[in-house]
Amino acid sequence: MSTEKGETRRMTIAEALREAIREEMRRDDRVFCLGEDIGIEGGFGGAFTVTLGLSEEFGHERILDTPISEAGIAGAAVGAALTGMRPIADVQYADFLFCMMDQLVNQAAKMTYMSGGKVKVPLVMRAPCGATTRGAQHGQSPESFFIHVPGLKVACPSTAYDAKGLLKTAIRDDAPVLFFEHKLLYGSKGMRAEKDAVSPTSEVPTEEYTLPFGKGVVRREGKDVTIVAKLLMVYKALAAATRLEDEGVSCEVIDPRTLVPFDTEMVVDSVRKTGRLIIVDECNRTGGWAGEVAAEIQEKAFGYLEAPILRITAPDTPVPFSPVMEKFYVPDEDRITDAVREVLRWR
Amino acid sequence: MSTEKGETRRMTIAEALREAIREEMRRDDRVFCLGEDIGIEGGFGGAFTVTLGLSEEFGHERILDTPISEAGIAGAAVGAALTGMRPIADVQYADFLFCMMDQLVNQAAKMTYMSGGKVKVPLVMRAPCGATTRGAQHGQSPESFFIHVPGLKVACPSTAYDAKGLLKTAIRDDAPVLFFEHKLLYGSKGMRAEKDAVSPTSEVPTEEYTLPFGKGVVRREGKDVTIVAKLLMVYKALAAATRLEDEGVSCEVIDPRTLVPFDTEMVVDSVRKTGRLIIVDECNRTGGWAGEVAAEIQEKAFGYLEAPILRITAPDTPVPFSPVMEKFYVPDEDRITDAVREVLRWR
Amino acid sequence: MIRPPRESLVRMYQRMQQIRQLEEKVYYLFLQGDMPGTLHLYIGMEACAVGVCENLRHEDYITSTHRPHGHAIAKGVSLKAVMAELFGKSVGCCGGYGGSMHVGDLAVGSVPAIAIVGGGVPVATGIGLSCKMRKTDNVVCCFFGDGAVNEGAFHEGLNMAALWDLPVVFVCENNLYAASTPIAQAVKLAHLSERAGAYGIPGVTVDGNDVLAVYEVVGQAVERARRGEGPTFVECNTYRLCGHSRSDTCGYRDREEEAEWKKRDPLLVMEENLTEAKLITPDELLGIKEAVAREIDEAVQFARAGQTPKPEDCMQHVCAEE
Amino acid sequence: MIRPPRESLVRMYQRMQQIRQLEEKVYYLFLQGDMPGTLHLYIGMEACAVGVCENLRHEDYITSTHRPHGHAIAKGVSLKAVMAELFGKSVGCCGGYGGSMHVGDLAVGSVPAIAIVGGGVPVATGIGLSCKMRKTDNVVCCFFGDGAVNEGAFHEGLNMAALWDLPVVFVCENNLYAASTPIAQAVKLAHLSERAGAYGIPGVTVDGNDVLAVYEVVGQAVERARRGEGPTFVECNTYRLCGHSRSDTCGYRDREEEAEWKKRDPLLVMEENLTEAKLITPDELLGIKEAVAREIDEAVQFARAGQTPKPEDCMQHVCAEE
Ligand SMILES: Cc1ncc(C[n+]2csc(CCOP(=O)(O)OP(=O)(O)O)c2C)c(N)n1
Ligand SMILES: Cc1ncc(C[n+]2csc(CCOP(=O)(O)OP(=O)(O)O)c2C)c(N)n1
Ligand SMILES: [Mg+2]
Ligand SMILES: [Mg+2]
Repeated sequence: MSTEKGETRRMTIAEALREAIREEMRRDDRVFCLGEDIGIEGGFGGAFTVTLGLSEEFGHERILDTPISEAGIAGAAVGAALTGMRPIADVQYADFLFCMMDQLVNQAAKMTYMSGGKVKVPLVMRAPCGATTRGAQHGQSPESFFIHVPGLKVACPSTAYDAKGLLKTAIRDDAPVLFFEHKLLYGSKGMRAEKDAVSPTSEVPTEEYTLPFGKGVVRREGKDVTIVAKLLMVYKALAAATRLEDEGVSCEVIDPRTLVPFDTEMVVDSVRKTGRLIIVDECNRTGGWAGEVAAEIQEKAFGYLEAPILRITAPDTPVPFSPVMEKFYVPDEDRITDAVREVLRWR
Repeated sequence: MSTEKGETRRMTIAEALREAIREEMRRDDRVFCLGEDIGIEGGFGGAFTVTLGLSEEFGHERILDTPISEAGIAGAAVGAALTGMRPIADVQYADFLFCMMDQLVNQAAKMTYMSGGKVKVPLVMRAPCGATTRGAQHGQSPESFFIHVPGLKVACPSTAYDAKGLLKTAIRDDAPVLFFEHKLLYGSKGMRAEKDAVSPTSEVPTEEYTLPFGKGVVRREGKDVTIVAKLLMVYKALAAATRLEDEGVSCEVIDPRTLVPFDTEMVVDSVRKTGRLIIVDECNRTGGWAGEVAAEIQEKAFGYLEAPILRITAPDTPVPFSPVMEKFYVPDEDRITDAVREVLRWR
Repeated sequence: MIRPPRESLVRMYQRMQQIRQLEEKVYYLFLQGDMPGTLHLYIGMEACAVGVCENLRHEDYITSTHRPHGHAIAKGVSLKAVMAELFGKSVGCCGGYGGSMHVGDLAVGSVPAIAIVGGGVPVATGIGLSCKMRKTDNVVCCFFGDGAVNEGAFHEGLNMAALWDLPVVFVCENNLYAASTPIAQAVKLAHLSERAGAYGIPGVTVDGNDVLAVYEVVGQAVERARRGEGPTFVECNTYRLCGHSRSDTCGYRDREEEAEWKKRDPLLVMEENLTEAKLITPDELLGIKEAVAREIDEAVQFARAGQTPKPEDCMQHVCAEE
Repeated sequence: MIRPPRESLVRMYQRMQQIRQLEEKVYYLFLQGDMPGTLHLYIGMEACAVGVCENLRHEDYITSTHRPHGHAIAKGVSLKAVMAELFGKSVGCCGGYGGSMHVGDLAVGSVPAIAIVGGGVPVATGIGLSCKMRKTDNVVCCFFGDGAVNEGAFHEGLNMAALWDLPVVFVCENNLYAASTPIAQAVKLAHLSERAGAYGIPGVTVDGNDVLAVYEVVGQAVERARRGEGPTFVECNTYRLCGHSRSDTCGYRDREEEAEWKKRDPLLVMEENLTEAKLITPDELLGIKEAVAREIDEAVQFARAGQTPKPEDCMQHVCAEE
């Protein structure tokens, strides 16, 4: 395809991420990947195919298969990053970030500060999140833990275009970046395909580009209610907005793309217009990202709010296995639609 | 001392915690302590003297010294709790909770749920928090991470009376409890004393008592502004309230005592009266507990709020070492006083 | 070599058949789209779970992994309860809350499986501690794969169990791969049991496809544990005769290697051993096999007929009811 | 035994004196209330850091622990920069952001110390990986205590370094206690170096109070690492001639044991060795000692005179400036 932006191709998120890694590894010798099952011949290319085929071009030194040692992976990434490399580490499921929490929170995030700004830790930690009938230890959305760690940046792309542009920025950033990828958005095909996946593809320019951190995007303009959502929830919010259009309700849907830094301004501007805010998030409710946004916006846009800010999140339970329960657990269009109607009752 | 409540003695928090452990260990064979340096002869009784002397009464089997193995300690506590014991585990500094995060988040918190309610995990994890010029890896207040983990309960006592009553409840609870103790509140004497400590003592009944989770306490009644604060910040909030009294401002100070479950009702009731809310917290700002409270209260008390809810927290930085910087980092009376004046400008 | 009593031999063969046939059925149902979630099957490794658990009492414990069906069945969780759990039904052994990766039932000593690689190791140490503190002579067998021996939790758990002479048997199922990763890309040792020395405990490697060998070696370790002499590390050499998960086609394995191991299928090995020693007739074996097939069908029926949880049931069981 | 050149001997003695005298001064200042925070002093262990670092080039790296002053000085961080950091001054090696437990300066290869026990181990592995990937022949020496060998991070880091033949020397300073905990309550082994076998790498135990012995053993390990032959685990037997932290009075240690080790004070040992072998005269030693005393005084003056950070400086350096 060709637009005013130049040539583009349709791509899945998995493909876009792979291309971002490939381009950055070509551009910069210091960039390398490490993780479990990422480069084995005849293997998976990581749990969700993102690194598939890369070892052929870059060899096994730069697509480095590790033992199952999450603390070792993250610690090694910190050490390599401190001394001139730019590692992209992979954790098969975001749930396993808890096995490397000390390395991420106490070391990666703090080394720059503890050194008085003398060292840098340019590492990227890629983590697939989201519930997919794998149960309590393979379906968490732990993004909110990491927004609470000063020194870390947090990215959450929901389209292939964003995924590529943000991953390239993450790799070039001198700070450690947690890069969350939703399992149902990869659009992986073949043996690693996911049931119920949204698999969004988008037009991705052939020409190189990066996307800045801290800049959200308005996915849909509207004037009655602002909905902020990330990752898979962007699609649920858009579906709800489409449905509500028939009822004559106009929703503005914002995708922040990065959680740290966060585009507070974009949300404040929107709320000044709509007077109503709903945050949709697959993280658990208490202590989650949705609450952070609510707290920040009620402060920054106090005079403009015509209704309480509502949070539509996963409940405060672990991820249940049984598909009917999981469906209840993950926020859906119905809950979003109801919430919109509720805030509209405040006039 | 003798009041309508019966006989009491003045006690420090460290003493009150020790007494709670002693009473519960006497009452119930299944209760035991494990951790690093908790019971060594001639040693410290844990990093902050809480378990000092207990091995004399209960022996080294029940006051179990461990290697430096946080994942091992927490995992062993889970295993013991699953099979009929009631472990009280000790992490020397709350910062090291990150070394056992997988055990706490993926296992302790989820085993009951994953089993469909068939198993229980009655363990207590005691964790000293707060900045005390020890720098970035020994001064964190990581409470907020744990309110975001469904399946965990979180307690934060600020007085000796509460510490004893809540710890006994925690030990008897069938759910895993994270029990945060502020380093500057222990009131430890002698070689482990802390500089700048508040060392509050309180009257503690000789008669046995427990305190329920989820019930806050109004530390000071007022009508103009509600201040919610926990741990050390309770004392800073009270000091600010006293100072503001001279200016004719009446502050209500609420200490929630447990974060999960949280006494939302008490805060909502207070805000209905005052119309203004400030949350004071030593946790980092973004994604922290203060934001959770703000999000919840703006929703539950929307029509009553006359000003935006303000958060007075540690900034989004690691804990700095240099005492002047640390003093800036920890919320103080001045910042609270300023915030109160600010919310009062909204009329 | 110890010869277990005939009833024990029959039970072991029956259990191995139960596991094999359940897994084959489950795989079929999964491919048909009848079964939700993901799956890690135990096909080819049956002799490990069964040889280990034949040494255990009802009151003893096991901990398990992301590949738990075989362990749970060997410890005594019913086929029906396992099957129903895989279907996400309320009558499943975890009420449908757990799913494939968390199968287990503490009522028979099978701790709901921990699917974090290595995560079960310190938990088993804690169970051992509890068995000792409660002054029982119970033991815990802790199952984990070759991949788990490089996790920090493994290290911390083994060291503590060794230090305190806890009644734990650490059973490493070395099937040569962790997902797609061959063992040589994970550890620089010929035998994983060499790691035992680092904790000052005995380590032994055994043919994990020979149920009688596993039974014997683990039996000694269990006895040692019961006597209060501490843990043992047992490495069982075995092989997955299936993919790592779901529709994995094992592109990372050598087809010849697979064929070699297929010849040493633990069910074949046991059938040969038993018939050669004339302990069981081929007809009897066939009878057991057919009986198990009927049990499996019943289990599927039971699971299909079972109540599906209500959506809002997901709000329950976050904390234990007091 | 290797005899290092005279200039090397002099430098080692001088470094050991620098560490000893800095620590004694710091302790005094702390007791006087002049110094904030908490402290873990390196008194009695000087031969380890100095013997190790004498083998290293400027471009080589070390990682350190909660007890880092000696390591940093041995690797070349100036006394002034260390002292100023302990005072929390902007001219400190970490600008006052780090403090005692994070002393270090990457400009001389001394990674800001990681005070999480065992936390530095995988980081050192990553540095080794980086040295290898960047095709340098640099090495990294990773310091940690006897307490660290029971942390999961230790295990994961050693295994990965071994697997990939990384240029890392793992230096375990076994001072017999982890805080108040005697080694026998933490590990069931006679020598911690026995753990090396679990990773398929060489392990060796050396007298950590004899700087020349440390120098020689670590020298071989460093050469091995430079040649690309992989890591070595070196256990240095030593002893804290001070409390674990701050005002610890070591109530958990035997006074006789302390007295025995006091006789083997690494400074005494070196002085005896050098004078007996007539390599240095007692007068020369005294001269070095006095020169160091002056350096320490200057460092204190420098630190006291140094700028205190502004309170709001704490908002800086959260992320690296691009
Ligand atoms: C901590 C953690 N890391 C990674 C995974 C993903 N994972 C699941 S199974 C597996 C391979 C396990 O290999 P092994 O321990 O040998 O057991 P096997 O599957 O061969 O039975 C991996 C990497 C996990 N579940 N937990
Ligand atoms: C992960 C972690 N757990 C506990 C501590 C608290 N702590 C600090 S030093 C120490 C003892 C360390 O002993 P060792 O490794 O032998 O070093 P040494 O102090 O003897 O030099 C402990 C338990 C810590 N800093 N990090
Ligand atoms: Mg395996
Ligand atoms: Mg030590």
